Amino acid sequence: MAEFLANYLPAWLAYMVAGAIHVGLIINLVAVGALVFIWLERKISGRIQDRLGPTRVGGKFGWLQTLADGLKLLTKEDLVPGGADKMLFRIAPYVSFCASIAAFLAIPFAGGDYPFIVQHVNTGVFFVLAVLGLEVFGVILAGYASASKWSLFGAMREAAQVVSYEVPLGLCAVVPVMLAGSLDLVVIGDVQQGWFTNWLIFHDPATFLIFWVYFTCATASVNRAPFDLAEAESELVAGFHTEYSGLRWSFFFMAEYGSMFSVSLLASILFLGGWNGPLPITEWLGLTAANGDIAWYIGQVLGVINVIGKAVAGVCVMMWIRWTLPRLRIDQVMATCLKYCTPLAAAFFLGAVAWQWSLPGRTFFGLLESPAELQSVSEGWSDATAAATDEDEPEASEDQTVSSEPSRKVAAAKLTGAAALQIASTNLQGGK
Amino acid sequence: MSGQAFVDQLKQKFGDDIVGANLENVDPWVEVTAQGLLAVCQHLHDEPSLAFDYLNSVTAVDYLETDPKKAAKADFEPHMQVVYHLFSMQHKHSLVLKVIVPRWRDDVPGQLPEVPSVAGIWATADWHERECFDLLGVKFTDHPNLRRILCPEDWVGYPLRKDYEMPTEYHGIRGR
Amino acid sequence: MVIGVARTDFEKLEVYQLAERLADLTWRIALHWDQMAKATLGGQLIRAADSVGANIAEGCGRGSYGDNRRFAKIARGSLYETKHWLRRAYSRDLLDAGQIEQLRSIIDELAPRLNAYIRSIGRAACNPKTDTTDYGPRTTHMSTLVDDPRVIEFDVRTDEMLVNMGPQHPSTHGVLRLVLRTDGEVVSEVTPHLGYLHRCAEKIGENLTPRQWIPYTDRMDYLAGMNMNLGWSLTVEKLLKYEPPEKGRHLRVIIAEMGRIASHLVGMGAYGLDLGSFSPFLYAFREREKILDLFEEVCGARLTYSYLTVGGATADLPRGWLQKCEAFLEQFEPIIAEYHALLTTNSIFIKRTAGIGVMSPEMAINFGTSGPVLRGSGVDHDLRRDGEEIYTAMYDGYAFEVIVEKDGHYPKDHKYPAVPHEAVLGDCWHRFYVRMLEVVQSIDLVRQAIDRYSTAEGGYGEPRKLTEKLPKGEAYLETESPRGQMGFYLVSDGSSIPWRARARSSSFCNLSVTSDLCRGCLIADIPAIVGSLDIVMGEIDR
Amino acid sequence: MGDGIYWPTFFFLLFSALACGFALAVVFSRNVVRMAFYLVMSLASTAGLFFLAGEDFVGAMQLMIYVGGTLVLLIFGVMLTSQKQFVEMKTPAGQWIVGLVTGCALVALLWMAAFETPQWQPISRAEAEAVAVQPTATPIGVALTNGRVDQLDQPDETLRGGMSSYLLPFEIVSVHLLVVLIGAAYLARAKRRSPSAAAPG
Amino acid sequence: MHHFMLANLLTEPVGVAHYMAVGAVLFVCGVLCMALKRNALGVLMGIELVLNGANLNFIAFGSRFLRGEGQGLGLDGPLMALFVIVLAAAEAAVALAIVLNFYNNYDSVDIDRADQLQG
Repeated sequence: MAEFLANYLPAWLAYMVAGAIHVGLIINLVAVGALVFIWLERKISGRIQDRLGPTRVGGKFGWLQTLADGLKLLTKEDLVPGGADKMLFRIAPYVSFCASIAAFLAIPFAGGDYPFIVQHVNTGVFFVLAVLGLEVFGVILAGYASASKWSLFGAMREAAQVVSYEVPLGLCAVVPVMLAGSLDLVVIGDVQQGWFTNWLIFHDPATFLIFWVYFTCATASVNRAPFDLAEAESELVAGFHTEYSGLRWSFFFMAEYGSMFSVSLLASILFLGGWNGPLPITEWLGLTAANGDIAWYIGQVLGVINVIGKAVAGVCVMMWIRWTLPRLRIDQVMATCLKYCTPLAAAFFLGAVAWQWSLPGRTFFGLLESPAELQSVSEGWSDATAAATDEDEPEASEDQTVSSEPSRKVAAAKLTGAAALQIASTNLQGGK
Repeated sequence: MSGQAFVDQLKQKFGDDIVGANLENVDPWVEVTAQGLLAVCQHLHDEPSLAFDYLNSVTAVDYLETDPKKAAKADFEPHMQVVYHLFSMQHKHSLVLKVIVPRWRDDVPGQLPEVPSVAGIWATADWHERECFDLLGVKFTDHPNLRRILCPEDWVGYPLRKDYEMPTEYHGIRGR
Repeated sequence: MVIGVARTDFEKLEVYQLAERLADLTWRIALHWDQMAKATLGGQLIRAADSVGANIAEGCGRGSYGDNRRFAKIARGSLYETKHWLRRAYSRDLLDAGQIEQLRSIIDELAPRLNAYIRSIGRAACNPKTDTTDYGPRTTHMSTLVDDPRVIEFDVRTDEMLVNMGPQHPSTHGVLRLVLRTDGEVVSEVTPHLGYLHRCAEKIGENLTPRQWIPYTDRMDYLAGMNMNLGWSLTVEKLLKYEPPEKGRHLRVIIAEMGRIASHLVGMGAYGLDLGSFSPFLYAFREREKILDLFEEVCGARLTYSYLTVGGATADLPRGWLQKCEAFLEQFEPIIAEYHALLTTNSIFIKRTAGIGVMSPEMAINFGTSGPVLRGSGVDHDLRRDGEEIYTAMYDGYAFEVIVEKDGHYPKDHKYPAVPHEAVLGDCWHRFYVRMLEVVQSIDLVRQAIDRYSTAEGGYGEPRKLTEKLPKGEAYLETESPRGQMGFYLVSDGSSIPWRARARSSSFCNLSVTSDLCRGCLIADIPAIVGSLDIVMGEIDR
Repeated sequence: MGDGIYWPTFFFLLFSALACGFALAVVFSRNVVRMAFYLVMSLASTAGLFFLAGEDFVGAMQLMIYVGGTLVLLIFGVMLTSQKQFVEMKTPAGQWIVGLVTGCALVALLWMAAFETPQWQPISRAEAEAVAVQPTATPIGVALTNGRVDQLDQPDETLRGGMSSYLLPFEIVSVHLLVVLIGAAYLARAKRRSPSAAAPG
Repeated sequence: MHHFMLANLLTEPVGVAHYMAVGAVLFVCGVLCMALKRNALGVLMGIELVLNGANLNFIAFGSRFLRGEGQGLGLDGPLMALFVIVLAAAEAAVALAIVLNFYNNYDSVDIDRADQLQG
C-alpha cells in the first residue's frame, strides 16, 4: 500500500496516508463490527428466547438499535466514584480498548503475495496472543480504581481467569503453526488453499479436536458465555465495570466485542482456512494474479468476505452458547482450565506431532491420493533456494526500484529459511 | 390431642406448672407457667409417643381493652399470652401451648415480661422469638441474640401492642 | 472439668504495656496543642488511645475466653481509631517528624503483637482435646465459634472483609440484605437483615373484618396470591365451623393448583437467572402469562386477585374457562421437558447446584422449614395429605403422590429425568427438582378437579356477609402454599373484627437456614443457595 | 543529507521518549498501583523499540511474557499486600536529592561513553535502507535447536565450526523454570499451623 | 559530542549509541527505584527496569539495522535477551513469594522494618 502511494506522493506523505488508511480501516472494522454484533446479539438472544428482539427501531429489522444504544451511551453522564483513583479510573477503558484493537494489526484478511494486512509481522500468531494478554491490565486497573469491593472481586476473578487461560490458548495456537511451518499468519492461510479438505482443522484428528479446545479457551479468555465471571450480575452486581457508565462503559464493551471478533478471526485463519473458501471459487472464476490486477483484486475481496464470514459465524456460536448455558463458579472455571483444557491441549498437541512425524505433510483426506502435490509445500523451501541463489545475484545488481522490492524480499525470506532448514537437516543426518 | 386425658397426664407429670386448659375451642390449648415452660417443651420434644419436633409458630397476643366503655364489660384482666403451635412429623398431630404473662414485669411500664427462650430446643424459635420481641415486647431470656428483626434497630415502642402510638417522627420522616 | 482461668495479671502483658506507653505519649503530645485542636482532635485522640489499654485490661478481667477475645478485638478497633486521629493530626500539621517517629514505632510494634495476642487467647492455656471449658449456654447454633487451632490459615493472611449483598442486589429476590464476612472468595459468616418490606399487615388485621383483610393476604406472597387468599379463608371458615359446598371446594383446588404452577414457574426462571442463564426465565414467564390471562378472566386481576374469600369465591368460573384451562395444560405438559433439558439435567447447572447447601432432614425440621425446601431434604410431609381435616377435605378423593425422595427414589407416576449421581439429598438441586415435579403433580390435580367440578352440582360457595359476627375463640390453620406452609392465626373476641390476625410465613423460616447453609461456601454459591430456598420478601416482612 | 524524514528514527525517538518518560514516572510516583501502571507502559514502549530494531520475535516475547506475565504477577502482589498505612511510606527528602544527583551523574557518564566510541555510530542512510528484511523467528528457532544460521558466512573457518547452538542453555532454562515454579509455590504455600505450636501471648 | 547535532537527527538513521543511551536511562531509573523506594514491590519494579535496560543493549548490538550486515552480535543478542526475559519472570515469581512471606510476618511491606539482623 505504502509503496503504491509512493509513486504519487512524496515518500513521507505516502507512509502517513497509508498508515491513516490502514488505521481507518481497522477502526471501522471494529466499530462497525461492534455495532453489528450488538444488534446481532439482541436478535439471536431474542430468537433463542422465543421473542423477536428489536423490530421497530429504524427500519425493518430494528437495525438502528445499536445506534440508539450508542446515542444513549453518549448522552449518559460519565460519573467517577468519590473514592476512585481518578487517573487510573479514566485510563483503564482506553488501555483495554487499545489492547483489543492492537490485535487487528497483525491479522491478515487476504493472503497471496500482497496480503491485505496492516503490518506484515512475520510472528503474527505470537503477536496477537501477546496483545490479547494485555487486555487484562485494563480490567485490573478498572477494578482497583473504582474503589468498590464488588469491582475488585470482578477484576481479580477476570485477571486470574484470563492469565490462566492463556496457557491452553497458546498450546492450541501452536499446532497450526507447527503444521504450516511458520508463525506468519499469511503463510498459515496460504497453506490451506484449495478444497476445504486442505483446511488445517481437517489436517488430522488431533488438530480437529484441538480446534474445539481452542474455541473453549478463546471463549474463556474473552470472558464470554459460561465463563463470564467478571461481570456475573447475579453475584458481583456487574463486576469490574460496576462504576462505569456512558462512554467509558461503551469502551469496555467495544473492547470485549473487539477481542471476541479478533479471537474468532484467529480461529478462522488458523483452523478454518482463512480466505480460502470451502470450494476454490477464485481458481474456477480465474480471479488469480495470473490474469491481471483487477481479477486479482476481486479474488482478494472474495477472500476478505470469506474470512469475515467465518469470524462472524464463530461470534454467533459464542452468542448462542452464552444464551443457553448457566455460568460456572470461579473455582470450576479454574478447574476446567487447569484440569481439562491444558492437559487436553497438550495431549492433542502430542497427537498432532505424532501425526506430523509419522506422515509428514499428509492430511487426513490426503491419505488416499499420492502425497506429491502436498510434498511440494514442505520442499518448496529447497527448490526456491536453488532458484533464488542463481537468480538472486543478477537481481541484486538491478537498481533499487521500489516496485521490485516485494518480490525480492519474499525470495530472500525463502532463502534464509531454506538455508536454515537445509542446515537443520544436514546437522540432523550428521547428528544421528 | 386426645383432650382431657392428655391434660391430666401432663398435670400429673408437671404438677402446678400446668395451670389450665381449654378443650372447647376449635384448637384446644394447654396453659403453662413461664418457669415450667422449658421442662414441658423438652418433654414434649423428647417423649417418643409425643415427638413434637416441629415448632410451627411462636406468637404473642396482647389482651388490653383500650377504650374505657368496653373495658368495663371485658371479662379479662389486661395480660399477654405467648402462644406456641407445635406439630409432630411422625404422629402428624398438633398442640397449642400458652404462657400467660403480665403486660409489664411487676406491672412497671417499660419492663418487658420475661419468658424463657425455647431456641435451644427448636432452632426456628430464634427468629420467631425475635419477631415477638420486636413487635410485641416480650423478652426471651437466654436467647442467642435478641434484637429487633423487622423494625429498624433503633425503633422505639412495640407496634402490635394495643396501647401503641405511632411516633410523631422517625429520622425526620413524619409519623403522624 | 478444667475451667480455663483467664490471666488476671494483665499488667505483665507486653501488649498492655505498649498500649500504656501509647496512651501517655498521645496525652503528652496533645497537651501542647492549641485550644481549638485540643478541643476537637485532642479529646478524640486521647479517648481512643486510652481505650486500647482499657479494653485489653477489661478483656482479661472478664474471665471467659469469648469475652476476652471480644474485648481484645475492640482494643484493636480503637487502635485503628487512634491511627485515624493521628493521620488527621498529621495532615493538619499538629505532629512534627520526631513525634511521628515515636508514635509509629509504638504502633507498628503494637499492631502485630495485638493480633498475636488475640490469636493466642484461649489457646495457650488449653489443648482442644482435653478442653471441656464451658463457653456459656451451649446452644446448638451459637454464633461465636471457638477458634479451632487446626484452622488452616490461607497462604496470605488476608484480613476479613465485610461485604453487603443487597438490599438492592440483583439476585436477592427483592429487598433482602445479606452481610457477608468474606476472606477472599470464601464466605465465613452470613447474616440476613430483614424488614425492608415490613408494612405491619398484622396491625391492620386488627381493624378490618376478615373479608376486608383478604387483599392484604394477596400482597404477602405476591407470586401466589390465590394460595394466600385460600389460607386465610379456610382459617376463618375453621373458626366459623362453615363448610363450603362441594363445587366450591373443587373450584378452590383448580385455582390453588394453577396458582402453584404459576409460582413454581417464577421460582424456576429466577433460579436460572441467579445461575447466569437468561433464557429459562423468559420461557417460564411465557407460560406464566397464559395462566395469568386465565386468572384475569376469572377475577379481573393478574397479580393481587382477592378472588377466593371467606365462604367460597367472589364469583363462579366464566363459561368456556374450563376448556381454555384444559387447552393450556395440553400445550404446557410437553414444554416441561424443555425446562428439564435447559436446567435440571444441564451439566453446568448440576455442577453449580449439586452438593451445595446440603441440609439434613433433622436440620430442616429443626429450623421449621416447609414445602419444597423440607421435601428436598427427604422429609415425607405434605399438608394436602397430612394437614388438618378442613384442608385435606378439599383434596380427598384426589389421586396424587407427595413429591419426596422416599427410600431412594422419587414417585414414578410420570417419566421424570434421573437424579444425577453428584446430587446429595437435601442440596440445592433436589429442592429445585422437587419444585419441578410438583408442577407435573399440580397438572394432574387440576385435570381431576376440572372433571369433578363439572360433575358437581350446587352453588360455587357464596361469600359470607362482609361484617359477620365471629364466634369468640381462636383458630390456627396452615395450608400448603407453593413456597411452604403458610399459617394464619385468628383470635376473635366475639365482635366482627378479629382481636389478633397473625400470618406465619414459610419463607421466613426457610430463610433462617441461610446463615447455617452458607458458612464456608464461595460467594458464587450464595445466590445458588438463597435462590434454591425460593423466598419472597413480601411474605417474610409482612 | 538524505531526502526527508527517516521514519525509523522518528519512531525510535517516539518510543524512547515514552519509555524514559514512564520509567521516570515509575521512580517519582508514590502510589504503588500507579507505579505498576507506568511500568507496564514503559515495558510496552521498550517492546516497541525491540520491534524497531528488527527483533519482532523478542518484542512479541517481551509483550507476552514480561508485560503479560511478570507484571500481572507483580500487580497481584500489589493487590495482596496493599494496606492503608498510618504514615505514607515516604522516603525522606534528603535521600531523594542524593539519589537524583548520583543518577544524573551516571546517565551523563554513560551517554558520554556511548556517543564517543566510533564503532557505535550510526551507519549511513543508504546502507541502512539496503538491509534486507528477513524472517526473525526461524533463525532463532533453529539457533535454539541445532544450527547457527547467522554465522554461515563467517569468514574464518574455525569460528564457523566452533559456533555451537543454544540447545544446552535452552534445556537448562527449562529445568530452571521448573525448579523456580516449585520453589516459589513452596515458599508461599498455605501455612498449616500445627496444633502444638501455641503462639506466646 | 561533535556528531550529536539535533538538526539532522531526524534525517539520519539511528545508531547503537542512541539505543544505549535509552538503555542507560532505563537502567538508572531502575537503580534509583531500587534505592529510593521503601515498598518492597517498588524495589521489584526497579529490578524489572534494570533488566529491561540491559535487554535493550543486547538487542541494539544484535540488530542488523543498526550495525549493517554481519558486524554486531548477530543472533546472540536477541537470544540473550530471550533468556533474560524468561529468567526475569522466574526471578519475579520467587521475589514475590519472599515479599508475601515478609508481609505475613510484618503486617506491612515496608522494607525499613526488615531490621532483624541489626545488632
